[in-house]
Amino acid sequence: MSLEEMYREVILDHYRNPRNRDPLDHVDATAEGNNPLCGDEVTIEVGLDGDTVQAISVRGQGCSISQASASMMSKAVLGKTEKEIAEITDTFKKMMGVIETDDVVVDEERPGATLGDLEALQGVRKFPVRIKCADLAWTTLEEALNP
Amino acid sequence: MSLEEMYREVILDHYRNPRNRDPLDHVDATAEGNNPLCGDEVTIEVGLDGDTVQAISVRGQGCSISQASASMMSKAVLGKTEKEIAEITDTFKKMMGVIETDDVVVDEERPGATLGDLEALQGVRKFPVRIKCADLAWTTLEEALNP
Amino acid sequence: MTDWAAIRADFPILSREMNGYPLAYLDSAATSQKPQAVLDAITDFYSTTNANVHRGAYSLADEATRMYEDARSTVARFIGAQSDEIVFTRGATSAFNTVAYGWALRHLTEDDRILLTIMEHHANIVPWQLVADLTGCSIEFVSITDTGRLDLDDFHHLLDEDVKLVGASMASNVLGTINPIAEIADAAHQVGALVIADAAQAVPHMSVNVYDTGADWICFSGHKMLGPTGIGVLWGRPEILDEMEPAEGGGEMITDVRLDGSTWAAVPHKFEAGTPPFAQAVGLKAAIDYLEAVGMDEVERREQELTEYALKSMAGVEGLTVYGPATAQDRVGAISFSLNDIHPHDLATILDQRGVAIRAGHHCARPLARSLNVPATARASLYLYNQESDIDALIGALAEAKELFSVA
Amino acid sequence: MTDWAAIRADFPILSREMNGYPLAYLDSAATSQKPQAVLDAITDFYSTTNANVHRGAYSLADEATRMYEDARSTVARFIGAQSDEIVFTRGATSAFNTVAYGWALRHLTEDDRILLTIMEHHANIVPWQLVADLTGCSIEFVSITDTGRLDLDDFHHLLDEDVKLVGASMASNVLGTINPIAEIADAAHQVGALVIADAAQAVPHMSVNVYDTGADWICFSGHKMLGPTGIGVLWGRPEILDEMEPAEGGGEMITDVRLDGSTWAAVPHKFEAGTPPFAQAVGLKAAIDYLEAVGMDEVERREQELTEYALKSMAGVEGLTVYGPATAQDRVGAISFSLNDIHPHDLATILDQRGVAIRAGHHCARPLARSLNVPATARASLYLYNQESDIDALIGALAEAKELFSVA
Ligand SMILES: Cc1ncc(COP(=O)(O)O)c(C=O)c1O
Ligand SMILES: Cc1ncc(COP(=O)(O)O)c(C=O)c1O
Repeated sequence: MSLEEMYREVILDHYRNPRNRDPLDHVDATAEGNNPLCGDEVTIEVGLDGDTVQAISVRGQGCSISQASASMMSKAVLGKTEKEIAEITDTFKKMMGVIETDDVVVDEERPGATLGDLEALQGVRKFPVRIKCADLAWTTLEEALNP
Repeated sequence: MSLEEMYREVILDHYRNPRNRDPLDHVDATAEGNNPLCGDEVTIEVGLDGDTVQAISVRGQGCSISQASASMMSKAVLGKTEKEIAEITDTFKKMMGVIETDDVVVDEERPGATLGDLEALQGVRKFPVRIKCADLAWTTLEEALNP
Repeated sequence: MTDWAAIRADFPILSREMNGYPLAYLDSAATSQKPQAVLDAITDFYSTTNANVHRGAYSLADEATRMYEDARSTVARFIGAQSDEIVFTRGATSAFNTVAYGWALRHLTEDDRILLTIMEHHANIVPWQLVADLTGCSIEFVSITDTGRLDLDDFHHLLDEDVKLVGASMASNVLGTINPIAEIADAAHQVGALVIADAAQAVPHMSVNVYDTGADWICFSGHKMLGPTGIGVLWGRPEILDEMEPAEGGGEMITDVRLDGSTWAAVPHKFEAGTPPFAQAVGLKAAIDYLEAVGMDEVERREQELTEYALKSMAGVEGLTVYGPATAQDRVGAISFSLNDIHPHDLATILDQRGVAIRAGHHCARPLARSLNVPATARASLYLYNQESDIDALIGALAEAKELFSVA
Repeated sequence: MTDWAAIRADFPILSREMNGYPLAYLDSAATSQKPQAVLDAITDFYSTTNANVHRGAYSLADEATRMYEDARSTVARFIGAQSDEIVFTRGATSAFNTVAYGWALRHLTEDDRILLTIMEHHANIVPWQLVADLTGCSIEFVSITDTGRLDLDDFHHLLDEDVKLVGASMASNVLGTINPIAEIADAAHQVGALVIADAAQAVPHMSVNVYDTGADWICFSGHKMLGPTGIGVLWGRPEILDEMEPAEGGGEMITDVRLDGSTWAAVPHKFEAGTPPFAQAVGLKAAIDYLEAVGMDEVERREQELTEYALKSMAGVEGLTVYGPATAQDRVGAISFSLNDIHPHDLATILDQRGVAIRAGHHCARPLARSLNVPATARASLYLYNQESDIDALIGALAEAKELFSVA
């Protein structure tokens, strides 16, 4: 298990320079999530155009993994339809081992290949205690979109 | 440790034919005692003439040791002054090991020699769990006389 | 075929001598003995994995948390429940009090009634008396028949819409009687009452599925089922646990604590204030693993066999009266009795001198003792590690007791 | 001279490796590790003497009862109290709740106030919030100074005749601060308030005499002082315990149970409903025997030495902030800190990879975290079995963490 695999440069960048933090003027869907064990918090606001996420705001506090995951997620889902987002979420959760899978679509070697930046979170999988941190934003987004 | 030493004939006699059970018409002092651990109960009523116990009633329910001790006690203290009773009580409690002593007055071999029938309770001393049973009536009498 | 002699050999204390005789431990209804596997599980946990649960971001704490939660899943599976319906408490008594403060105190009023059976253990009486004292609700008791069974006519007679809670033991620790809990629960639900079942003498001795009982809450203790002291279980229907308030406040049961109030964690954590008995949970899991390896059906069958043997042997003792059902059917192996006019404490002392450990007293069920009109009884109670020779030792010692008391 | 290396060797878990490194256990404020002597005492008890206490008229039960009561006397002597002032509970949290339900619920009204310090653990906050909810009384918090000490001016300012209860920790589990409990108690008594002291971080680490504290109740946990989980202690002044109502109802805490109400056993049994954690009491006694063999003064001295070493080493780490007193004087070895912008959970994970176990979070003291304006801190906490090398491992791993986080 290598710490370097978890604390990749791109993760620390998102932690220190989180994207899409500005509150939205018009909110169509929102949810708050927290991880009572470690205190991580995330608040998500979504602006919809039909079923496309045309604006998103992700704010919170917590460890680098939870905050970076939230920031990267906001980038990944912006402009996507709810169906596309469900697919990304599914792929992400499979990569993290949150959803068990023997789905051949996922590349064994690089199960996050379709996720771009988010693939950097793969290293977290080796730290079971921290998987919930990475997952928090995603579960919260699901709640916002399917209240 | 011999059971026969504890369950002497005189004890079983007092258990089955308890003395001085009739309620008194005139009660000068009274107390109730119970042993919450095993449920033994004793109620004592005393009629006084000056500081002499001229009447006593001892009622209760419980094991043979508690009830026999109460019955024998009622015989032993009837007609005695409070001072004499205090002495008998002291001797009894020393015999039972309830009061520690290296008092030479007590005959090492027969510490209860001055107690008559009550001496039969000596065998209880070897059964620590049951000493409280033997002691119950005496402690209750003390409470009745020194409320 | 289970090798019962091998099972007995798993319990270190049972090879002990007592007053010069082999120990015949016949007080398992008070507390059970522990197999080596349970002792090892506890020692191993403290020696390799001990860390406070749900608190640490380090591996040791994570391991400890997994083991604690794994114990919860084991308990859940054992009684046919889901993990998040299992609340770990200090013991059965604490489980009752959790419902008393978390539900009854906040739901009952002067107009409401609680219906209990007269054979309840104090653990399923006194908490409700405390609640009655604070809320003004009243309590009534269902009586029993001459054969030591619950008087169902009386139950149906006393049950009406004012009854908001019915408390009944699944098996009596004094009479051994197994109560028809599903029938009781059915009737109670029909008038809108909830049902709390005392499973302290049931879960250790038979296969229990909480949903089959029909009860809304079930309480039992770890120490009576081969597990350590200091842990018990409250099971509750999820929707009821959900709306209950916590009884105790403290760490780990909150989502947030603010100066002007707090918000509660999800069930079951809401009910587990402070550091839980996590090492005891690990021990309880080992106890359940042990029981499951034997098989609960097999445990029940063996205990019935022993109970039958005991009842038959006791029937042969002149002057002996058994309180409770006289046959092994629909009863567990807690057998209360008296012998002539020999007081139960005298009996216990005499038996003890022959290595036979039985209990004497009101067995924390004074209302029952009063209704039977016996202030105290002797009780022999059985578990899977007992054998016929324990019962033979009991019968032999009873004969000696009669001898001793025949003098006068 | 105490042989601290030999002491460390008494704790089996401390020879464990963690992620390829020697385990540096720095989370004793959450729970302590156990010496072999404590594990042996528990195993021996179950293997030779296990029987339910206060219940049996047979020798085994008598032995078990004596050991349980002997544990009570040991605890009493350890804190300068009498045996019948010692109530065994599930833990410190349960002890607070016993006072909340047994005293506060029945004594406080809308007009009354409870005064707590802002550095209290949730265990000394949430029970009072539950009481406030039921009684309408209000709660106020005394703030702290910039150096992490209790603001005594604020305390005296907030204290008036409406205050009926003052709750204060003897030592903070976050800041390490030792509070002047005798001075607090004195002032509280002058306005007629009673005082409950949280001794969970005090009794394990220093010699405590309950009467010297001036408090009316004191609460602590066995598992933080080398003992097993599942047991804690409530000490109270006898005249106060006497007039308190029991919190929990059940067996063993009654003198009689009648259909229309019950009467309570004498203190301390009144507060010990049901089967108590008797095996855990035996373990706690072994823990106290162990601590007394080392000597509490010696334990305190050693911990001060280690705390000083830790504070000095941490002062050398650039970017590190310590919350709480910066010197070892009037503080215990619970040291909360942060490092640059590295979140405490990241820190804990990184340290864990080097075998260093520290805690990260709000440490069950969210009001304090809010007042410090840090949602989470890292915390290293020390006990007698730690050694300088544990602190060196911490410092080394902190440097690595900075390295890792310096990339961006
Ligand atoms: C200061 C303080 N008070 C109370 C507690 C609560 O103790 P427990 O969780 O053992 O009940 C703790 C420990 O968590 C503590 O550190
Ligand atoms: C039927 C029954 N209910 C409740 C209890 C209480 O269990 P505990 O003392 O472990 O809390 C007991 C055991 O004493 C029991 O036999």
